[in-house]
Amino acid sequence: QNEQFIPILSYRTGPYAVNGAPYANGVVDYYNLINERDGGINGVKILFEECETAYATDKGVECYERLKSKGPTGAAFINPLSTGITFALTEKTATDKIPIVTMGYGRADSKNGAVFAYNFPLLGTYWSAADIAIQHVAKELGGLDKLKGKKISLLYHDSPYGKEPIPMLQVLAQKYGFEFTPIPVTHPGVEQKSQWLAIRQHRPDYVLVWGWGVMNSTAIKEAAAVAYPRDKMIGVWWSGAEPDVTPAGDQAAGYKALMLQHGAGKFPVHADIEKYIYAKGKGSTEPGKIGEVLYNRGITNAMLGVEAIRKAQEKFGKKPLTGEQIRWGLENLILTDARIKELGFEGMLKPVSISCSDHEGARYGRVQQWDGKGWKVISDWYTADESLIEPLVADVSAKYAAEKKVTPRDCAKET
Amino acid sequence: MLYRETGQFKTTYAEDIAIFPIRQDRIALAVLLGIAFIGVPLLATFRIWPFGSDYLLWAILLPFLILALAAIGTNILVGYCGQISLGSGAFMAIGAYSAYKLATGVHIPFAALGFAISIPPLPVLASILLGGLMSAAAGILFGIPSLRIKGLYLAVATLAAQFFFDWAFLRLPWFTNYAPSGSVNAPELVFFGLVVRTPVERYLLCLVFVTLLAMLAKNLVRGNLGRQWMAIRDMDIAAELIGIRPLYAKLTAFAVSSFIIGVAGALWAFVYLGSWEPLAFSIDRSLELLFMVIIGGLGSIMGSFIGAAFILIAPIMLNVLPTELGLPLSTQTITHLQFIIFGSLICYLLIKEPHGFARLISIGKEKLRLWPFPY
Amino acid sequence: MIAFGQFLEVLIGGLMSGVLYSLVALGFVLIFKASGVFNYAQGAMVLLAGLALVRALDLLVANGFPLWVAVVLGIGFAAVIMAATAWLIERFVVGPLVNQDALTLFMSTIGVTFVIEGVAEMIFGSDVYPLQLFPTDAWFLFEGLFPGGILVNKLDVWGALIAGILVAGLALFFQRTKTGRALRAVADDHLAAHSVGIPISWIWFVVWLAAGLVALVAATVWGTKLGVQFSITFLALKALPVLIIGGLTSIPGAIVGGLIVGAGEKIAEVYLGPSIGGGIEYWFAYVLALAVLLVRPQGLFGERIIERI
Amino acid sequence: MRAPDADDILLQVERVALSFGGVKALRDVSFNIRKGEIRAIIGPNGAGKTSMLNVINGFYRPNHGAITFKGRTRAKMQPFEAARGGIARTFQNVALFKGMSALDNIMAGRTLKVRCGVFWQLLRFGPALAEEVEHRRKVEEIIDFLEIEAIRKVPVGRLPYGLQKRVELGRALAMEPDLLLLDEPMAGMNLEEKEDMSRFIMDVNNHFGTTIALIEHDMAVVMDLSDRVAVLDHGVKIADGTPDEVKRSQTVIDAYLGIVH
Amino acid sequence: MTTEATLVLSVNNIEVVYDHVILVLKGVSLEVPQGGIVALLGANGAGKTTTLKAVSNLLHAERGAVTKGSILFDGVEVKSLSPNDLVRRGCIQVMEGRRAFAHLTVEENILTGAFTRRDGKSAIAQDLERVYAYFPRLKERRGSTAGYTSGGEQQMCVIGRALMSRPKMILLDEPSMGLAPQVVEEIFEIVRDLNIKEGVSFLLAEQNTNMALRYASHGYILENGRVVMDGEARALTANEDVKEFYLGVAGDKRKSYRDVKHYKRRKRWLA
Ligand SMILES: Nc1ncnc2c1ncn2[C@@H]1O[C@H](COP(=O)(O)OP(=O)(O)OP(=O)(O)O)[C@@H](O)[C@H]1O
Ligand SMILES: Nc1ncnc2c1ncn2[C@@H]1O[C@H](COP(=O)(O)OP(=O)(O)OP(=O)(O)O)[C@@H](O)[C@H]1O
Ligand SMILES: [Mg+2]
Ligand SMILES: [Mg+2]
Repeated sequence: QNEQFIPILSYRTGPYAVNGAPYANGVVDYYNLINERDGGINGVKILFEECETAYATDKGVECYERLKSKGPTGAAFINPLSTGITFALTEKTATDKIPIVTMGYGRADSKNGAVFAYNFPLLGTYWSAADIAIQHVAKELGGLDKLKGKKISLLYHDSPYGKEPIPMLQVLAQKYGFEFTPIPVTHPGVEQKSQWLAIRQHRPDYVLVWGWGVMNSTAIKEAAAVAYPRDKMIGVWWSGAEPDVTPAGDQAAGYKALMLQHGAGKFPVHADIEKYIYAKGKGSTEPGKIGEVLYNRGITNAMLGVEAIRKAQEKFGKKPLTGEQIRWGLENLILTDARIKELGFEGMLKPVSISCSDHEGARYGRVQQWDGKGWKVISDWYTADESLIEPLVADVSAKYAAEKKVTPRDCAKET
Repeated sequence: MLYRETGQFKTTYAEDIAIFPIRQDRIALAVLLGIAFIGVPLLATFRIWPFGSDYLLWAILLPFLILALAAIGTNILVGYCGQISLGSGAFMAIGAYSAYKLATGVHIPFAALGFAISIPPLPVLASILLGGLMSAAAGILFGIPSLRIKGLYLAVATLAAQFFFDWAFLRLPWFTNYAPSGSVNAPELVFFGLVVRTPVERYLLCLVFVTLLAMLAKNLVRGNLGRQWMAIRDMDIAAELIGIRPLYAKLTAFAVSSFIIGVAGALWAFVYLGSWEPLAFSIDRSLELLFMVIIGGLGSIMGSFIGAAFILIAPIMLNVLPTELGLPLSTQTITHLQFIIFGSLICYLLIKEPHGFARLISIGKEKLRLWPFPY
Repeated sequence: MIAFGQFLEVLIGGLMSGVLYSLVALGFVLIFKASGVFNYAQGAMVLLAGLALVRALDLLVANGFPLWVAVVLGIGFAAVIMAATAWLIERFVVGPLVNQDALTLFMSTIGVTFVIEGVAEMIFGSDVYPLQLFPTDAWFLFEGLFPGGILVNKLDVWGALIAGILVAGLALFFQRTKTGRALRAVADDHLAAHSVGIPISWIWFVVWLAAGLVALVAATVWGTKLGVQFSITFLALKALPVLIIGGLTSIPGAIVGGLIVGAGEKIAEVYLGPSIGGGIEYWFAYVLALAVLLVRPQGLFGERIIERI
Repeated sequence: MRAPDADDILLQVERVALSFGGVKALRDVSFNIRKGEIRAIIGPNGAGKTSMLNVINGFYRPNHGAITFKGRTRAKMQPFEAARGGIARTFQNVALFKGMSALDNIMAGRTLKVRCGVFWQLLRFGPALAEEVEHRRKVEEIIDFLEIEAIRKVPVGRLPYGLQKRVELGRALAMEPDLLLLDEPMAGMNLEEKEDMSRFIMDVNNHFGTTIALIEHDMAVVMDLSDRVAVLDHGVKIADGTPDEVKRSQTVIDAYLGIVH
Repeated sequence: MTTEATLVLSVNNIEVVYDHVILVLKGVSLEVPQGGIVALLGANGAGKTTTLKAVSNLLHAERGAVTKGSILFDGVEVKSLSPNDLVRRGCIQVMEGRRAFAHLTVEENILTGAFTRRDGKSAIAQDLERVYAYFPRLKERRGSTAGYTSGGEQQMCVIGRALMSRPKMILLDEPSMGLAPQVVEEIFEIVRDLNIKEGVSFLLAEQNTNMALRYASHGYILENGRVVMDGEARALTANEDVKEFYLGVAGDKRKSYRDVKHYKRRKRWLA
């Protein structure tokens, strides 16, 4: 059996299905592409299975247990696609020696690979996102010093996901002297009237939106209802896809959101997907939806996983590998511009370089704006401010290590 | 012929009021306990089918045991005392968070008064039991309205507890030791110097808890207190007129039930989840528990086990089956089908036997007794 | 002055959004009044009705029908779907469960919820479908008096109007007609109702159909507000406190309950919320309901609970 | 045998009035029950008989009036007080605990006699077990006495009406009451069963010395069993005396009996 | 007994099982002729109520089922009809245990009995007055919530409710229970009245054997789910066993309840 098993935790039903489905489609299509076009990763076919979590933590845990030892070598890695599930699995995956790859979500402190040997919050944590958002606000205002005395609110999904950026924003508020108000929205977020009435009275200069699923479009609609300018709202990269704005119709025009490097649109890799998958009728979505934001995130995520396996094969041989071996692959993964171009992701992704001490690998972001029909990139690249994030990461991850009796690795000695 | 009590004479009342007055039942129970305590751990240690991987232990047996315990607690309140509650999830949460606080050390500063209450971290076992007690205390508090509010009105009113505690554990950072994400981690499970870590150890730990508490619960419901509860359930006015105090009966039911649910909650958090957020104890959990006791059988301890098994396993089976059979269905379709079939199954069971599996079994036994005659 | 204007705005907004919950609560009341069944599936029925409507509409518009024709046909189609649902539920679920206790019936409707959710999404899809039957922008009243004016959402006003009309009609029906009386009899004692020749199956079909149509109305309003999508099912949980404050058996109670809950929770959230962490409206509504029940165990307008030996 | 003592009054009800909205269920009714007697209360439907019993054991609170039980005078009874003081009753519409077996129903009647705390009940060991067995023995005596051995373990919801009434009597007896209030114990029984029931009532009265208040519409039973009869009509006591006196009273014949029995 | 053509109701050898295992009726047959009054007698638990419920098709709601035999009402198999059809066709049951609709007023309760009628408001109003004439007590309490009325008032209410449907046949389950003696007399007078004037047939489960046999034309005695004796009412009244066990006349003088010395060894015809 020359197959590498990869589990896919997805949610295509429940309140968050609208966002979960396009993402999962991207992932599935990319794995299929590798199998169809390349005959697998260096000849090792990818075997994958989806398991529905409905964004519920307990179902996610069950899925993980169900799939973790499938295939000849067990799960290569796991993408829970939910910060809640990530928290629940962090300890388990470390014992089972299966990497947990959380691209653009998950626990921000797990960037510290010395403590979190198996967590990989690739391409950006919420702390990076918070910093990038504030950088953009500052740029619109005309400089970081202009932040002083401004009011910035965070409208967030009341779950570990929504709460993650708060400590970082508090740090930033202190540093730049703006007034920061967190405003929770109860899951799933269909009812935000009082939050928006409060916002109308409080009149913040900017509202950051850390929503998911129906919460995003409801926020935009309620903002319109209280006449809060949409272009003063900045969503995180999980609040900046098509399903978040289309239900709000014209009212969404002007709304801004961060980009996890990529946005919507088609790139060379999409051409391959259309050619090898959709032309053969094996696609998992309607062709019209290829290139949507969350679809693109799905293929990006899948690609990073595949490249990590490829990297690990360099060291351990071209055969199905264990989670532990793939962790090495992840930890030594370096994607240069050239390699990214080769893979067909040019323009979607900046170089990535993961190491023992930095499991994030890259901290870039841009801002896009919905013009009523499509997403337009409106900013240049930002890089999250390492000097602010690093102390926080060190602090929180040290606490975790103490609580869980984890002895941090010495990254200097890792190869 | 197999299931007859003929020839088994009881000569004392004590014999007649034993847990299982019929010999066949006693044997069955002994076999079951034997398998649970010895068989399963052995198979799991030597990784013999079906325990080749941890899946069965981790994802089925462990949650089954803990949820069965919670279902017993729910059954005491709903099934025995007739107080419909949609707040069981909240009481699990209270157990879990109290145990967490106690195990990590409690510190309540009364800044204004110039002193602070500090309790050093307690051992895990003490934390779990005290967590249960905290839950019992909250249960008593939220049970007080039941003296006035009845039936479905009470059910909706218990949602106040559910949503209040959901909120409290989410929003009051003190409960989560100021964890930025609001997600907390269980302490290391040390019991009298032994560390519980592997699935088998966890399983045995839960099994001990469940067996002990189930026995105690069974004792209670068979005794005078149990009869008081059932009297209140069946006709509270008449119960009062024969000298049962509704206050006492209802609040003890709330207390005992919440205690058991609280312990189950603490186990769920510490032993099963390891790391959790309030969503783990949401209204869905409450409904799930209610389903377990109704499908299993109101007013039946054994029913709670069967109900828990059914409600836990049926959806998983429905979800796994199409993949195992290799049916070319998308996950989406499978999940929708799972919903449809599971919902239908529940309706079907309720129609077939509104009193749940426990009644089905007792009818079955009655049939066995009459066998081979139809009535 | 500003503070008062803001308070007024929150109050009005709260009252209005409470009435929107009443739309969902009404469906519960109908069924409870007529059968003693606490219908958890009401939220799912709103989803089903909304999906049927919006998908039919999309299809019709795509095929070149003028909008008003499409709307009429779409509503007709959704109504047919709701009728079929009512028939199936009566025939296969609550019908066979006649004479069982309230808890069993309640649980069976949760089973029904699963089935409806599964079927609805399987047939009509699980995306978000925008619906725009009512205006959603806002009026700003008294701009002269208060800076910024007092915001009143047009959709809320529409919702309130519709709810008012529904309530008046349904209340008349229950109090004044023979069928209304029969419905209340059925709720009291299924078996005795059988014995005097009340055709329970037919009555239940009618009531579930009525609840289905109320769900359809709720779906037009809520669909406009949220887009038709799965999360609509969560409305059921928001409608419950409304329901028990008004009393499970009272149709006007649903409106009054809505007003109380809406105003109460919004004011609490805006004025109390920030000081204790926010997000309190969910439980606040329930605590409000609990407080009302402690004073009147049958809700404000519910039928007295009979205790007699 | 039974020696009702004319001066030994167990319960005295004085000028009790009770109304519900416009309905006056009781208007200034006074009467007493002597220790050891069988006291019948009769009257047309809706006369207020059941309401009277409800007042006596505290389920209704009278608008005014006084109740003296065992020498203590109160404006109203508390249900729990009444039960503890030794008042037990059966109900007109059987009020058994439907989900429990006949045995458990009767055992529940012994709640007030239970001494062991929750802790011992939890362990069901030692004193708790001994006590449980002791209660069970007492209850079995009652079961024997009422001849319901065969249905011990049947859930009472399934029992036919007549047997339910008997179980209910058993539950009341299990309380070992001083005063037993019976509300139409023989409704829905045929002659044979009425005879049995009469026998039980007299035996309870004889053996245990229990005082009994009895509501019944079967005049033969009332006249044969009771020592004294009180007659209510529209909430007013219209006659009180020995069966013979009552039987001959013209007011009673007009209001209730119709013909002379 | 009578020829097929004139039977309103014939029950042929039915078996009833509750909960799939509890066999209650073991082959009961009985017939009610057009315009007859048939009494069904028997001890507690004999199966009288069960028989009536089998006829009115209310069994399935209590998890019971007729597993054998057939029941014909007016020549139609009852199994194929719903309880509502049966009432429409003129067969109504008065259930035992005073099942009034607790939340409805007395008058609303009585009016629900007219649910199946289609002959207009005035006819119904007329019948309502008739019921009030039968039971003046109900008129006094017409506006009260039925759940709070006295036991006897509820019983009258339930009987009155059944009369409102203008039935061809009434299944009366213990109508006299809990009623004052003169009301009992009245009830039986009403029965006779309806029977003679309107030709309504009755199947009467009753414990007051004396009364029942006085008014009935036929009687059946049930025991343990079997018919152990049947015949003309007069013949039954004359039967020595019936006399002793059901009528309470030993020899010719009624015994006093006080003189019942020991529990009687019941005589059973079967079982
Ligand atoms: N729902 C039920 N489930 C199980 N058994 C039942 C049920 N209803 C009645 N029975 C049994 O059926 C038998 C006959 O009961 P039924 O009520 O028909 O008697 P009955 O002759 O009407 O008695 P009574 O004069 O006391 O009313 C009884 O033994 C009873 O236990
Ligand atoms: N809780 C109550 N609310 C309103 N009215 C009541 C209540 N209880 C009793 N009544 C009324 O008081 C009157 C007396 O009722 P009660 O039950 O005492 O009569 P009873 O003498 O027992 O009659 P029966 O022989 O019919 O049982 C009745 O008219 C009844 O309707
Ligand atoms: Mg009475
Ligand atoms: Mg009967």
